[in-house]
Amino acid sequence: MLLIQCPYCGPRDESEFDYGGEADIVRPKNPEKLSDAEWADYVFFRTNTKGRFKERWVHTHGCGRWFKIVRNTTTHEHGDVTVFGGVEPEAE
Amino acid sequence: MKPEWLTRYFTTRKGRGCVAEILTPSHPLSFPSRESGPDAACVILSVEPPLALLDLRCRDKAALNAFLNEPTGLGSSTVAARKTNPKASLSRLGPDWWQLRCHSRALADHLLDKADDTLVAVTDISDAYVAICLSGSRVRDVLAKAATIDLHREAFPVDSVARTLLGRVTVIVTCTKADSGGAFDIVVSRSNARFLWNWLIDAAREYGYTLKSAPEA
Amino acid sequence: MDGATYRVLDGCRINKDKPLDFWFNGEKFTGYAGDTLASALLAYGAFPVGRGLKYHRPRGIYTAGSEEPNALIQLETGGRTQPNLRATQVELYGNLIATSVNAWPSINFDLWRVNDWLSPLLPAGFYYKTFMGGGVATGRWWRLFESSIRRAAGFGKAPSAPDPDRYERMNAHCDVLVIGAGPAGLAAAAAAVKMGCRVILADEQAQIGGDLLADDREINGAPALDWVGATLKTLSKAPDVRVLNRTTVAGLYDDNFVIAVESVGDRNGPPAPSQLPRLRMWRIRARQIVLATGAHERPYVFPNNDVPGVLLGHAIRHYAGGYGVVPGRRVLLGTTNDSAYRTARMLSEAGLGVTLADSREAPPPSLVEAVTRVGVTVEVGFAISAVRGSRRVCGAEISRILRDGAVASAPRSMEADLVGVSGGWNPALHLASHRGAKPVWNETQACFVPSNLTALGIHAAGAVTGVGALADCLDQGHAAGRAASKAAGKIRRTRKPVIEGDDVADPVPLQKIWAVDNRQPGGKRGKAFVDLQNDVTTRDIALAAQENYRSVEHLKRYTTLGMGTDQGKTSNVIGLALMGQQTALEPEAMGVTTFRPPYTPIPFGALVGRDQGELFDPVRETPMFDWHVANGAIFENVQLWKRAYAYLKPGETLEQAVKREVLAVRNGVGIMDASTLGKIDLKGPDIVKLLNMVYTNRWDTLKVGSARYGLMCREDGMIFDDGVTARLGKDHYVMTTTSGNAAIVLAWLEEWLQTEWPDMQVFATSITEAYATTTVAGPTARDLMSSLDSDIDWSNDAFPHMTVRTGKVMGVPARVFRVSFSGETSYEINLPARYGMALWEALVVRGAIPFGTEALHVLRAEKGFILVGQETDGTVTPFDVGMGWAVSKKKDFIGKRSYARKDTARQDRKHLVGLLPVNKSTVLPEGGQIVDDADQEAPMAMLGHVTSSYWSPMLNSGFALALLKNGRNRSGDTIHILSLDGNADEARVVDPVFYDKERARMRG
Amino acid sequence: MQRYSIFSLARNALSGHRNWPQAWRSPVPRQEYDVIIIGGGGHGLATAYYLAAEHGVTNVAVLEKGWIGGGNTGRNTSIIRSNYLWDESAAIYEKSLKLYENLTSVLNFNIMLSQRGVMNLAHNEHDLKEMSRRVRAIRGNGVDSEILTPAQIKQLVPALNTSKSRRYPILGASLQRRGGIARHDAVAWGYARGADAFGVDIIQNCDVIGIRRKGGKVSEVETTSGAIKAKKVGVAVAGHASVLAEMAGFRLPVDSHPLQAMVSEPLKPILDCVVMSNTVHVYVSQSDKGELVIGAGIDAFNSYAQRGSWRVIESQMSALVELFPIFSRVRLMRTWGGIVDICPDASPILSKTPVEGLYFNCGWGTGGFKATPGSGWAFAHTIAKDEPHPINSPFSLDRFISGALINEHGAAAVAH
Repeated sequence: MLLIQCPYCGPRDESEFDYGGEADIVRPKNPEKLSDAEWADYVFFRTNTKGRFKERWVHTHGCGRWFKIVRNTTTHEHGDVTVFGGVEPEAE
Repeated sequence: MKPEWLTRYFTTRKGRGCVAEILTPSHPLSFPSRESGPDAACVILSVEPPLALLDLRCRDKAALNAFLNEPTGLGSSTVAARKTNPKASLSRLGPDWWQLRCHSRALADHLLDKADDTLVAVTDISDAYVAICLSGSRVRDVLAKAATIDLHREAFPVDSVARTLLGRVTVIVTCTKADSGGAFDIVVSRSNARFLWNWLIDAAREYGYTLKSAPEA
Repeated sequence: MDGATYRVLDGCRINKDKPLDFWFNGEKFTGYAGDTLASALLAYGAFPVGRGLKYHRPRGIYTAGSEEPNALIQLETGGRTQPNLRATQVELYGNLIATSVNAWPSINFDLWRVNDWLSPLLPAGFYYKTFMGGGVATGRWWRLFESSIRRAAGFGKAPSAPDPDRYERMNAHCDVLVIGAGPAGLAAAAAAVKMGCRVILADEQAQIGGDLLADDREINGAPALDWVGATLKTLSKAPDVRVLNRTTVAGLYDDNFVIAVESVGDRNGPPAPSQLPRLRMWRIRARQIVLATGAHERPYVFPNNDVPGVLLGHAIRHYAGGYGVVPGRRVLLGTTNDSAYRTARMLSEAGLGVTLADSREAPPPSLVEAVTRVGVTVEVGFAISAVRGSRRVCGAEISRILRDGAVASAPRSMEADLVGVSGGWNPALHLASHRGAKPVWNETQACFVPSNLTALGIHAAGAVTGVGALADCLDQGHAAGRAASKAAGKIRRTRKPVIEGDDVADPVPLQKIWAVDNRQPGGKRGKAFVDLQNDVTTRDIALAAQENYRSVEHLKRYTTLGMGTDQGKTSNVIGLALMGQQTALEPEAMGVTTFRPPYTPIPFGALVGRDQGELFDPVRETPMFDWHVANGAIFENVQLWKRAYAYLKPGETLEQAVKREVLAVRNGVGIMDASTLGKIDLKGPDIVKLLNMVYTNRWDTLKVGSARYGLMCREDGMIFDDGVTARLGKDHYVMTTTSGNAAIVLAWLEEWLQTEWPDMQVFATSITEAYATTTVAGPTARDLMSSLDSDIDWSNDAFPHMTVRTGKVMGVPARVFRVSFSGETSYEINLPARYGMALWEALVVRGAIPFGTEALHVLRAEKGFILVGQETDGTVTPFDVGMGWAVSKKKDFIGKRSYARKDTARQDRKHLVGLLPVNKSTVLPEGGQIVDDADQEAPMAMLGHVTSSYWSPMLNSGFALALLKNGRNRSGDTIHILSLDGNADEARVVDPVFYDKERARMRG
Repeated sequence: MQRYSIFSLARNALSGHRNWPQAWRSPVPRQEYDVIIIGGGGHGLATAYYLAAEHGVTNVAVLEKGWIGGGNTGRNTSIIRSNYLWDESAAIYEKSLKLYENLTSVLNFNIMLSQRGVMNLAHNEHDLKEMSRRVRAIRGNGVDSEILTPAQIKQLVPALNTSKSRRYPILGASLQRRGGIARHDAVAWGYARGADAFGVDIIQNCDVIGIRRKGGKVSEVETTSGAIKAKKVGVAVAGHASVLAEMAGFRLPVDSHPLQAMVSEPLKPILDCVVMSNTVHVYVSQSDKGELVIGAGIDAFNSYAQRGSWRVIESQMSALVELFPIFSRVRLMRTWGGIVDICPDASPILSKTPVEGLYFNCGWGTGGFKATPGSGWAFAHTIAKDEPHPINSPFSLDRFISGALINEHGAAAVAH
């Protein structure tokens, strides 16, 4: 049961978070210029890495913020917490 | 036909016959006080009067301080903790999210009126939540039956605030007193209030509990 | 039974002043407080207490702990019965009732023993090779035999009544969790406490001390139990230490999350005192863990080794030292290592005849001398090669043994009624492997040991690392305690205490023997059991190798080795080593099967805790809930909400109530509790930019005081929610969502705002529960609203359809939206939740008729309004439901690009249509599949399905909404709807709006 | 291949069972094969078997990185059913069920198929409507399915709590009588033995680390036991599909998740059919050895660790005891996990790929075991003919580009 390091609330039990899947998938700027295959690549296709994997979590039952961590999908070791733009984490 | 699964402590209010001109408020947790369990002082549960609660969202700390300082005397804080004084108490829940509990309705209304000329998004959520108080020698054990955060007196001292899960209900827990087992304020959404109240009583059965009488609804 | 004649010593665990009577298989016995059911039974001798799974041969108690394969019993009866408990783990209490399992008609006379005689026909995996006849519909044979196989298998019975006991969960946090309170664990806990840590020490036994409880060990020259007592006292005085005995640590998960089950109310027998839980499930988050779980003794295998009276050597010592019980007079101990000598000395000093067969050529001279001095006969270089007897041991055979366990001499017959076998030690490293770490093979100790897991915050100490000496256990324990404290961030200078154990001066390593193969002429033939519970013999392992089921996992699954309730704690290593001998692979290369939680079985109730019955799931109630309950409401579950489905007047059926409610809204005025609909408060300058991205239509032109309907889609273009959003101020909007999606839509907005458009200045706050919402709908709704004391102008000009007004209603600040799902003139009054009940009662008193969700669904369906989740199922676009008008051509929005894809753009997708049954009185079945030809062969060409179907009091006919392939172009066609009894209903395709097509009433 | 039967069992008993042949050989891999199947689970072995049995292609190797049947085939809850909503799903799962019904005699290996019925419970209005639609669509596709009242449910499963006053009362259920359970290991071993008898080489402990292409066409597979050439390569590696796709230079619409399952201690017969519930999220059946076999949903996060979080076990257990209060004192014996590959529409991919001669069979998610024979049969056809069979053409990789998804998630459980 993961103990996830929320950048704003500190370490919290996995049950307080929801999973956001692969990180750094950016919505294309003008979708109408994309081919169907390129659009499908954004909507459906994923890397699904075996090993160190950058993923998104949201602290649903805590501060409600989204953030990213890097987790090894074979050992579940995790760290390297980074936040999205807009709001900086204060020093605890 | 009352569904059997409903074993609630509630007073049923049949449609009263009067043609009331002015509406009167009601509270989900209104019922008489009762002692029960071998040692009634282990866990004391009581209900706070209806809240005057404002949800504050703001990314500009200066704007928030400006908005709050004069009327409440409280400034924003960076640490997940509560600042309190006789007028109000301010809890930080997230990097751009606070909740202000005014100890008077007038203060809340005053701030709501001032809301338009500030960068702070002020929303009245007074009726969305109900506050329950727990104290007594075994209160930390009762909460630990469902809270996964560490409530040890060193890990969660007075004025600590945490929005977290109590079992499957999202709550905001605040430590209000440290001595004799500690005292905690639990803010829960109105629709879950009765379920959580029953859950807390069931959790306290093992130790013994007292229900304090509800405030004037 | 006659007296407990085998209670020959004073055990340190039992209290002879407190005798306890109990019943086993209907006979009365007596034991003492502190006894386990097993020790109390053994006081009457080693008689059969169970039967093997396959051959149903009689089986006796074999071990003294959680690794017990044989002594499974059914405890108590009725609602409190528990199947498959191990007698070695049941603490004795007064009036305990236990019965043997898996034998018919009785434990001493079991008809299923016929399988033992048929055993040549029942090798491992025989069931894969037979029961295959029966022609095409094969399995006829199998079905015939399956029921008898199911009855023969299965050990205990499930309870027949619900469980009367309570269970609790408790979360806990600590710096250092020490698992196992033997010498190593106690030393570790003491060290961690001295370093100022919050410590939890857990042990599955009732008494603390682990192996030290087995005999007369000494620490620092004094009895070991004195050191145990002193250590416990220092732990109890420390502030943040919790000592949990009778607590089995069952699972170890990521980031050192540990689950452990404590027996609380269970200890002095059912019923547990009413408030106390029977069991408490501890959910511990430990910064660091010290694994001091010790090791399980393993046997070596020889023919007929399953006879009651054959036990593990160390178990005999535990029963003698701990409970004062030696279930035999003439004892034969077979060993491959030093640990059996202390047992031999203890038994001989107690006056029993003891023979010790040590398979090694040169055992330690000091040990041999110490035991021969007290009368033990030592047979050097010999091993047990067979046991005689069926229900009791009545003799054995020993043979000279070569290095690899092969027999080198004719067997010598031995007088014995109790046999102890000690083949070596398997570290109890299961918990360390729960996080995926593979154990490593230690050749000198001939066992698997945990790999170094300090990086994961797990420090192993004591017998679990393969060490045997008491001094090593104490040193490793202390070192692990300090290392764990440092890793947990608690650094304090402390002095290392002086602790010495009374170990052997000249230890000799064990001899690796897995099985003694007794093919010598005159040697006793017989099955040699590797897994005593699942009846897996050495022959079965040879067969698995022969048929190429050679991997350790194939061996386990083909022979069921280690798949019993003991999970192969005494058999796995021997099994894989014997397979290794067949395939010329060392145990290191064979590897082990995966150790999985739980370490020992846990009752389901302990996992559930109090999440049962009324507390199974939260119940969300609206502010007017009490009124609905008191006034005949039937409820439906909508996510966690309870929503009034309909209000039944006394004597009314559901259909009559719904019809009455529908007519009340169409002809008069009805009120509905809409508080469960999601309401999201939006503030900030960029709200329009957000709405334009999440909704399919444009929002730039919405004026303050106006409202607009919106469809929300995912990136695949499919509808997932809808609702009305109103503008209350320049930068202040309120968005409503369906009840089920309230949290999902708020999360959807937050996800996009935070991860994709962080510079968009919008704050979204849920106000769903801050406001009670009452819908007032019907032709006389305006009159009712006007009758209320309010400063709002209710006239149609001042307050037209799709607008919002704020003001006071009966003295309370309110927001009122003119939106209509019923198709009538309709107001949604939102006021602070505390006033919801009072307003509702005031409206009822003024003659408004409460209506439920079912009536609302008839009303909206008559209007052809879709219901997200019923007309849509995640595969429906706005165009499919005829709402192309709501899809902006110009702006981009989430999902728009998907509409240009080949399959999404095709014209013959399934479209929303109305259906009127040809026979007006039929209500078409919801979910009914639509076909053109009702007589075609299956699989039939199905063209769509009925999404909503009701009786319309206004049309006086059944009517339905449906999704039909190419439906938009099939208006007027007649189609068929299949029914479950084979025939079909006929219906005509019509426009989906059945009532008030011009929407005049709504705008009136 | 020596036939298995009661007679061969008796005959071999006389010689102490020392003459049974190997169930399958462990040959040294050859330099080249016509077809290489990567993945020695149920789907891979079935594909090899049907390539030989149906299409006469026997110069085939099955490469398995560990031991055959060691992946999801050996970790599922062994449930078999074909009660799927969409026509395309119903077709392939029904084909699978029909193949299962004769598999024991076809493979001459008892897979212990027990068609004891699969029951799906409904607990609220939304469930009842969803159930009605599913049962009618299933019947329209010629598959057996019926609707039960609470009284009929109680009669079939006495251990179930059908009282009205529960938090989520049981309002009704659908039942597929031909559904049931089978011994999962036996399915893998039966196909392995059958394929081996046709001359297929089953190579265990042989991990594929590279897929070579020449001119856009697959040419060679690189393994821990050296390189092996092949004209066609079929990939059936379930949770590792993305890893193999990456070797071939393209991505898949797949995420791999832990799927946990657990068993109780063995009990005397107490549950005679498979009971499933979405709202009170759990499903359970009783194995022939007496264990209650329990499962529910996946862990939310991506993982290849074959284990998941404890809270998933806790919530499954609360759901199980809510449905069966008498099981509260039965004990949990073992929990474990597999790696399931989930597509956005919860339907499989049985398709050609951008690389010529390379075919992928994945995306079965939590429904792989029940699909084993049908998947192997269709995949064999696709490889042999270099063209998908009509039964699996809808499950192409391109459907994610055209938008023709087959959404078996059903209505996104949204209540009005």
